[in-house]
Amino acid sequence: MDLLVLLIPVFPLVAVLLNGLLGRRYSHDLAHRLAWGSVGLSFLCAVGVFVETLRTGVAREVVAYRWIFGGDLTINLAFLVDPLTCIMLLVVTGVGFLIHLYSVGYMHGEEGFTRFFTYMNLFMVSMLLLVMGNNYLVLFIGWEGVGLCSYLLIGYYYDKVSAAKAATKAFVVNRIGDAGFLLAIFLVFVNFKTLDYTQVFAQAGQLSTGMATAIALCLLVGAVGKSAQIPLYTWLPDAMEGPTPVSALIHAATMVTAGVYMIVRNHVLYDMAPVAMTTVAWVGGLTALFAATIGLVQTDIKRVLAYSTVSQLGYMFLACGIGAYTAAIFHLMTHAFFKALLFLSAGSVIHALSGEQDIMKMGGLKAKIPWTHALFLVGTLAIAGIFPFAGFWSKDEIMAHAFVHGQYVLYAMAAIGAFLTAFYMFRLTYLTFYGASRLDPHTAEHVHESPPIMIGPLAVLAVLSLLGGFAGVPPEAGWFHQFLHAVTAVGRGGEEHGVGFGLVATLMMVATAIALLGWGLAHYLYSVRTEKAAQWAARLPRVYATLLNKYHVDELYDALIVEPTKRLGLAWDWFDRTVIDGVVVGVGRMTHSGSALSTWIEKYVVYAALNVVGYANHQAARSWRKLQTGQVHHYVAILVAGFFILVHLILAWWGGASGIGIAAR
Amino acid sequence: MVLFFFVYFSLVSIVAGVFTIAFRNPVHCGLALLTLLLHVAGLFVLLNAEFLFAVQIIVYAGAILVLYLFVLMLLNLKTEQRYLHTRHAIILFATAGIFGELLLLLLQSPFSGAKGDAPAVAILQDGDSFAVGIKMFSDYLLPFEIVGVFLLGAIIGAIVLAKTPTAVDAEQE
Amino acid sequence: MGQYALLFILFAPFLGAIALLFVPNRQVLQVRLIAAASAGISLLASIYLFFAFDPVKGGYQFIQRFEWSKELGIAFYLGVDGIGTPLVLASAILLFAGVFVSWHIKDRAKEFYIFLLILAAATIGVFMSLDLFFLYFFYEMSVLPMYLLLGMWGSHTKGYLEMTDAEGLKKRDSVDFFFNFGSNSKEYAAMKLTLFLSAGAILALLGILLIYKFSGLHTFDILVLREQAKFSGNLATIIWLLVFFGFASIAPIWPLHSWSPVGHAAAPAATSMLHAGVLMKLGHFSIIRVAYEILPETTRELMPIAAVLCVFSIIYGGFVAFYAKDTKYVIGYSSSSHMGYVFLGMAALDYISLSGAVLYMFAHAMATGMLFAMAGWVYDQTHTRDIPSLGGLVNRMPFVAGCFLIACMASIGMPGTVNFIAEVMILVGSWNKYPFQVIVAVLGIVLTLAYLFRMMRGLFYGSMDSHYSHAHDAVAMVDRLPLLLMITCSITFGIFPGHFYNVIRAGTDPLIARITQVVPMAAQNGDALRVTRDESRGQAGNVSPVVRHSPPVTESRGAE
Amino acid sequence: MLEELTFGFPILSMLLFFPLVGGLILCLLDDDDLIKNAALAVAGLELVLAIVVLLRFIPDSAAMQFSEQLAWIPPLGISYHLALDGISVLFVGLTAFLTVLIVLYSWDTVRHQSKLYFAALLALETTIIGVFVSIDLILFFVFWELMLIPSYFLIKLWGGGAERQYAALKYVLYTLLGSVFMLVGIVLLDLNYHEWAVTHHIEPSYTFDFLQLLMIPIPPDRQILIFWLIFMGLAFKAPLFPFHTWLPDALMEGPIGMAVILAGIKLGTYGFIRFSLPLLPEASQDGGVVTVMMTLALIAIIYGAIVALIQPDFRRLLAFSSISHLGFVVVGLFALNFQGLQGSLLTMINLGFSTAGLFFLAGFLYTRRQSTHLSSFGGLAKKVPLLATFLLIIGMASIGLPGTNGFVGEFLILLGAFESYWLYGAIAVTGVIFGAAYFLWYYERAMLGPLAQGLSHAIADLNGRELVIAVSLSVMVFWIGLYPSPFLRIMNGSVQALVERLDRGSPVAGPGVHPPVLAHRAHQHVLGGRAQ
Amino acid sequence: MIPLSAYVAVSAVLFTTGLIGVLIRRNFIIVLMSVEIMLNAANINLVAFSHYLESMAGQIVALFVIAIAAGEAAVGLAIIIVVFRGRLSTNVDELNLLKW
Repeated sequence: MDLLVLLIPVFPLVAVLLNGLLGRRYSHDLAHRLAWGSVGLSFLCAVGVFVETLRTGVAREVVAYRWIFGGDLTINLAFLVDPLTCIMLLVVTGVGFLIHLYSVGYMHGEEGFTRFFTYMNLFMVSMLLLVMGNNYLVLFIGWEGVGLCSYLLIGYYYDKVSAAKAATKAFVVNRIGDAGFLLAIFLVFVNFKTLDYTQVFAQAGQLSTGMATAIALCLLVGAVGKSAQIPLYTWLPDAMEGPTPVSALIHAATMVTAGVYMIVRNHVLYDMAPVAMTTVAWVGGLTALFAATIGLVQTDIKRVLAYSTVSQLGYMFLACGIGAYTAAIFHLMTHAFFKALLFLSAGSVIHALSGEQDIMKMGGLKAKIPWTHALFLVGTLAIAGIFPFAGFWSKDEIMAHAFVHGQYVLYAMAAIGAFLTAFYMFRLTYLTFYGASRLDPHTAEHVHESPPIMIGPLAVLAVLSLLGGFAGVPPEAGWFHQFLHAVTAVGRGGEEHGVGFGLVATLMMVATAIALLGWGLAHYLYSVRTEKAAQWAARLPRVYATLLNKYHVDELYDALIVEPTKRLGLAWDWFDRTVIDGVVVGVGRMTHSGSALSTWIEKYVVYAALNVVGYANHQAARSWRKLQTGQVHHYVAILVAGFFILVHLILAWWGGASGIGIAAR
Repeated sequence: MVLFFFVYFSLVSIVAGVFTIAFRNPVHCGLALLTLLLHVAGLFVLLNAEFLFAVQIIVYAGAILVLYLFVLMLLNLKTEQRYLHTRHAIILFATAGIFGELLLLLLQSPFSGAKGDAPAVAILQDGDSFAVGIKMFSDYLLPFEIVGVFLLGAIIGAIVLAKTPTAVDAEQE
Repeated sequence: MGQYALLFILFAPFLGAIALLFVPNRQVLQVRLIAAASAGISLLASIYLFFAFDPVKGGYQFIQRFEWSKELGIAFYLGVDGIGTPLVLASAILLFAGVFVSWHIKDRAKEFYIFLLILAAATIGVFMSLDLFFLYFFYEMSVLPMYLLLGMWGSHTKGYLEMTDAEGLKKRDSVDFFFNFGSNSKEYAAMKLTLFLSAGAILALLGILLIYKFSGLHTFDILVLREQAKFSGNLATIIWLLVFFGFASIAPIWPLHSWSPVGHAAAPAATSMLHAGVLMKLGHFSIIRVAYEILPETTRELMPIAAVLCVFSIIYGGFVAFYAKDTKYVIGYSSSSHMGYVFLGMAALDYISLSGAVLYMFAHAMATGMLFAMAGWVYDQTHTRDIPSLGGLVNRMPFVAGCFLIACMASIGMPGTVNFIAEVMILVGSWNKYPFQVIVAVLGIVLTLAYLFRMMRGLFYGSMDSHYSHAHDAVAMVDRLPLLLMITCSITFGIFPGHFYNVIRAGTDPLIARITQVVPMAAQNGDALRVTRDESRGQAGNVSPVVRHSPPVTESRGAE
Repeated sequence: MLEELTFGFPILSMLLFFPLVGGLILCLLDDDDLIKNAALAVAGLELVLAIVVLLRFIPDSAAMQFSEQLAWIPPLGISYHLALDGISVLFVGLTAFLTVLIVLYSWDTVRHQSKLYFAALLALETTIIGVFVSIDLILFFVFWELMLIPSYFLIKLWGGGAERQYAALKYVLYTLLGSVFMLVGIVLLDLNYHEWAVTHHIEPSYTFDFLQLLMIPIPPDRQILIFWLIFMGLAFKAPLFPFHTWLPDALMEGPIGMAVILAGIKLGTYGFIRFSLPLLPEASQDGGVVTVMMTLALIAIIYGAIVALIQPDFRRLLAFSSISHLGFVVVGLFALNFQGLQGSLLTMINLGFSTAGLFFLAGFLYTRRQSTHLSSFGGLAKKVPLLATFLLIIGMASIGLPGTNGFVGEFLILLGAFESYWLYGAIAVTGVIFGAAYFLWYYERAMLGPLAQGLSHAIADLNGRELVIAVSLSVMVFWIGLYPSPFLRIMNGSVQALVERLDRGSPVAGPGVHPPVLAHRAHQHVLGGRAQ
Repeated sequence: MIPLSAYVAVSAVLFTTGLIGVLIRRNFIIVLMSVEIMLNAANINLVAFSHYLESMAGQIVALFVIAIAAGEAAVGLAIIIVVFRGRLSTNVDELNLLKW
């Protein structure tokens, strides 16, 4: 069992190493087999682990090795397997496996095929570390690792400027969240002197509410970054620059849900911090609504899906924020299924259209690519929350919880969001598959259905989208809830809302009605009265433009953060060159001036003083030298005179009284 | 007796000195100088300095003066026409005056002092030469050697100076 | 044999000079060889002296005494202590190096060597005189050859300090003339040097005579004066000031320094080496010998004067060196700046700092000797000392450039050279008393690096004028020998300063103990200091005799 | 306080002087190829020696190991005292490792006077190793200063920039200015010992021996003075924030090899952890000191990162990133707790692989384009995929991606800082964001996007030698990132001792305090056997 | 007994005579001779003091004086010869190069 746990991330890791180091040496076929094969093996292991967990119902920790240690800090590279992890493992490896398979077809013939699979497998490794880690730091490895893979895969078409920019943006924005996450980790360590979940949660009760709030909010910053919530959501739509399987796997099914996973994992701390909970709920609710509005008018097929992803993630946050952790995970799972399905289908569309992504240039594809159409429709129905598709069950549960908890405003936001979701998803469907073809003729000739290797996984996902919701049936008491109960109940004292069936049924009705309303509106605008949409848009040009430009948030961030930072950089660079370096140069100059001054003094004071003396001497000598007659006699005469004087001096000096008796002394 | 000799030697010395500077013919001057030297030697005898007496005669009268005379002969100098300039008279008197004063000073002095370790009795016992020799080669060895070197230097110097310039030297300069 | 070492050291150059008189001017090689031989004997003897000096015994050793004039109390009295020994060694090394540096002098080589030998011998004489009279005698004697060496073999300094313009000399009546008065000629330099030093010497002489007169001891014997002479009050102050400023003018202390850079610049290389290397140390040495030994209390009171002036020396000299355009001016001012360190070390009156000062004298002798030797080489090759017009010579003369670098490093006190040790000792010793000066000194090091590197860059790097393409490196062994000798000394003693230090401490300890009246800490516990030093020397493995007057090699063998 | 272990064989002396001797021998050779091979052989053997030392090092021990001591200048208490402990031993290995790589890098990039170049490089290696193995403060200072000479010439003679003369002189002057103040500080330590020795009648009364200086009390106010004096030397060399302007110049103008050394081997901060902290515990914990240091470090982190953000030249960017990283190191140091110190130490080692590695890669770029300026790049990933990949790997290490070495160090630093001063830690965390921003933005503009104009001609990807460099760096990056245990074990003992020292403070002065036993306590530990 | 002052007087007179000779004569050789007179005067003094003070020092110095006189004569005369060779004169007035 322990071995099985360890093997889960090891398989993709081996594939990464083989493909990464030797990938150039062997054929693409071997490369992709290695890639999906390893993920498949991981999936099998995950299933094994899941079954074991299901059987024993015991969480277990597996330590790989001691990683960072010293002093009172010991961090192991260790894994925790509990029901939450199992769910995540299954979703990640399962969906991942399908997407890998799909990619074989989708990426066929692309430059850097091996590279793609290397990155994908690396992503799998990271994601598995993320969900399996038994402490915050292993989680963080995965957390940053998936960020890196996201960066690499968004930038897969690196020679496209937009892709390169999107990649950088994704990484940097994620980093902002990561910084928050790091702070949370530090706070946890400072308070608990350990980073292991089990120990932290066991001691959580000693924590003050303030500290719990601080930790929870810091964690939230991380989650917001990773899961693309307000205000850090902007990177996700841009991330659509990556290949479509990437969008499906990373930016829809798995990575972006890491924030949700993390919050649920830390629900013990959140439960202690009502303020943080409220914040989470509101962030989720706002995001759900906000992203949905933007999704209304987007024309890029993947962008619509991206905003819908942001919106759906908002639902999950909302669920977390009101304490419906199981519902959040449930929605996470179903969302993984149908969003992967939607993305992959969209990929199939794009594949069919040789890269065209603008829905305004599609239309009427139903006939040409029927399989894709059918699968896409399943996805749409699921996300719109139409009974009995998966999305219905999970979304409904969230909304029900909001209602039951008395969060009527949130409920209203969720409901409006659901309406909008249904609307824009069907808008997408209609624009893509129905109506008249708006394809440009050249593309139209080449439209073809995708190969089975792509359709196969789609079919599996479609089935899951259809049936996946039944794991949570009946609401609040389904198998899914019971399985997760071991995790979500920790620290909550078994407090559960007893919700009457009547209320649940009513809410279900309402939800379905809302979804159908959205569908209906979409049908009216894009199928029945196609010209109406443009008229409506023209009637509210500013609203339309604002929505189309995503509320100008990107520009706002640019103007408020990016540009000022660059300016600051330029200013500081100037400061560095002129002021700081200027001080240095100034010291040099001062030395130089000091030297000049000293030399001036040397010349005009020291030397000059001496020279003046010398010159005076010289001039005096000019007159006195007349004394030098050259006649020896004169010299002797002077000598004699001098001698005379000297003798008198000596006599005076030694005291005349004692006479000349020098020898006597 | 001693007094007589002293007076004799003194007077002759002084007169010879005056003649030395007074004669016009340099050779005469030389001869006067010779007289002076000999009489000074006599004074030395009076002072119990026999060794010095001998040296005075041999070195001064014998060697140095002969050197002078040789040079005089060699150069064949003419008699000076006029040697006493008027303005020199001032010098003469000034000098005489100065020394007159010095003489007075000297004569006023008591010349008293501690006696040395060489009283006349002791010198006379072994003779002056003996005493000089002992002193010279004990306490004054170093100055003696220096004087020796000095003399050597002087001789070499004289030779170098008086040497007739050769062709090689000229070339070097 | 061993005890006559001083006589060998002192008279070998003198005799060499005399011997040279008898060598025809044409036989240049013979002239050189004789000069080299006499310098070599002197060097060997001084090396012997250095290693045979017994630091444990301390005091004055190798004493030679000849009465000269009993009446006047003058004796030819030689002896060295721990302070004189290193300086004698330095003089001998520089003399030997100087002979080789001047190997290529063509103009009246014989006379040049004669004067050089006399100069060095006189300098050495000062370092070993224990009689004030002979100290002064040799001191004056060292000045005279300087005059001739400068006046005859010197070179004109073409206004590199921007001191003069050629026309200025002609304008006799203008004010400019005051500032340019003869200052670009070697005669000017020679005359200035001689006058300055003589003036200083007269002051010192006056001081010495006052000591002689008022000690009432009727002797010039320093050792006797030290033990018995007592001076106090104004008299002591006056004597001290006379002695200090008299000797400090050769040291030279700011503002009495102006003769020195000019003199350096005008002098031929070997002369500059001796001049900067040892002649200037006569000042410090004589101050230590006369003022410290005879007037300890006054020294204690008045030495702060030096501590004040040394700041100016260091900074001012450094600044002017930074600005000067003439290689030798740069080195000259750097010397005058570095002498400030010696004064600082002396002024602090501390065991370590005074030892540091003495060591620094030796270290500076090596470093500056190297610098001047190489500046001279460059000048010989290019006939200019103008830094801006030079450049790129490294390709022509890599060896010289390399040595120059080492010399610069030594000069700034790069660890590994003896200068570093000396500097550290000065800093260690002076901090308690003069922290401000220490900081200034430390900044002076940086300044030194700046102007030396500036000069090195100006000379050896950058683009070379095609004019100098004929310049060639020091290839011959005779040309390399002096540089290698000095480098070896600098580095060897930098890495193994043990014996050196012991020797110096043997000289400085008693001095400082007398002056400060504080016995070294270790000496309080019996003779601990001595013992420790002995042990440590054993550890360091330096050769040093335990018994006097026997060859060191046997000693160390015996000790083991 | 610290136990000393000897090795029975002067391996440190050998380690110390082997490159120098090798360099000198190199000077005797003439053939260019022979010189290169010989240089590589010397550097390689040195690395082997260093590895032997690392393998023989007893981990989890605070002892000073491989101790060698010889009296050098006994009266001044200066000795030739070498030893390694957990703090310094890794640096020795790092230096030897980087030197090998530099030799490899210089193989065909140094075209003129290669003999002197390699000799200078090896001499530089000796001096750097000397800095790390010296336990005597003066000996340390000796090597510290001697380092300037080869550095100066490496920058001056083999630098690529037009202003290399200026840069070389600036570097030397700057460093010298700082180190003379440090010398004064060292001297004050010695004088303090002297005073104490005099009052306690200890002989010899002077010492510069680190281990002995540790044993005596230093009054706190004097500690602060000494701290700032030593700070000058270390800060200028490191360089810390306001003293850094020589660094961009030296890195821009100097040769890549020198840049690798300057950026990769963190002598300045090593000085703090080796000498300042243990010798001056009270000063290091003084509120003012910590505040100033932390402030400077935080400014450095953010300032360096933001200035790096807009640099169009890769080397200048790296210079500022280096300043930023040093800020992290200092934050860790002055967190003064176990994690902070451990993290700083590890980060110093890490920078030897990551920042130095980036300089190698900058060098590869320079070889190809004769510039590291953005204007010569754009879309290069297409042309040189391997180079781009390694640039990304090592860049990720530099920005501290988990799984790479950078993360472990940075995490520990931040954790330590947060534990001690949460606000400082929190501010430092923002550096993580900027780090990613400046590197990735540059990477995006240089490597990604469409191929820039003028790049259409063939540009060779990494050749064998370059690949060896890049791969060996990457291996170290991942090794430390994923399995840092051997490194942590090596340093933990000494870091623990340091923390204890900081907690305890310097010995208390008082009448009852007996002088500690100054006798040299060295235990023989048998060659080949590990006495546990 | 002849008093010391008598010798001193004699020597003083002789010295003055020699000095006057040096000052007034133009012939170089005679100037030299006058110097000899002065030396002799000094010698008389030396020996006289030596005698009266009972010390040998005076005599010794007198001996040295004689030696020096010999040297002086030799060198001086050699110079005269050299000069005469060039100028055919021994007149001191003509040898006036020693002025400014």
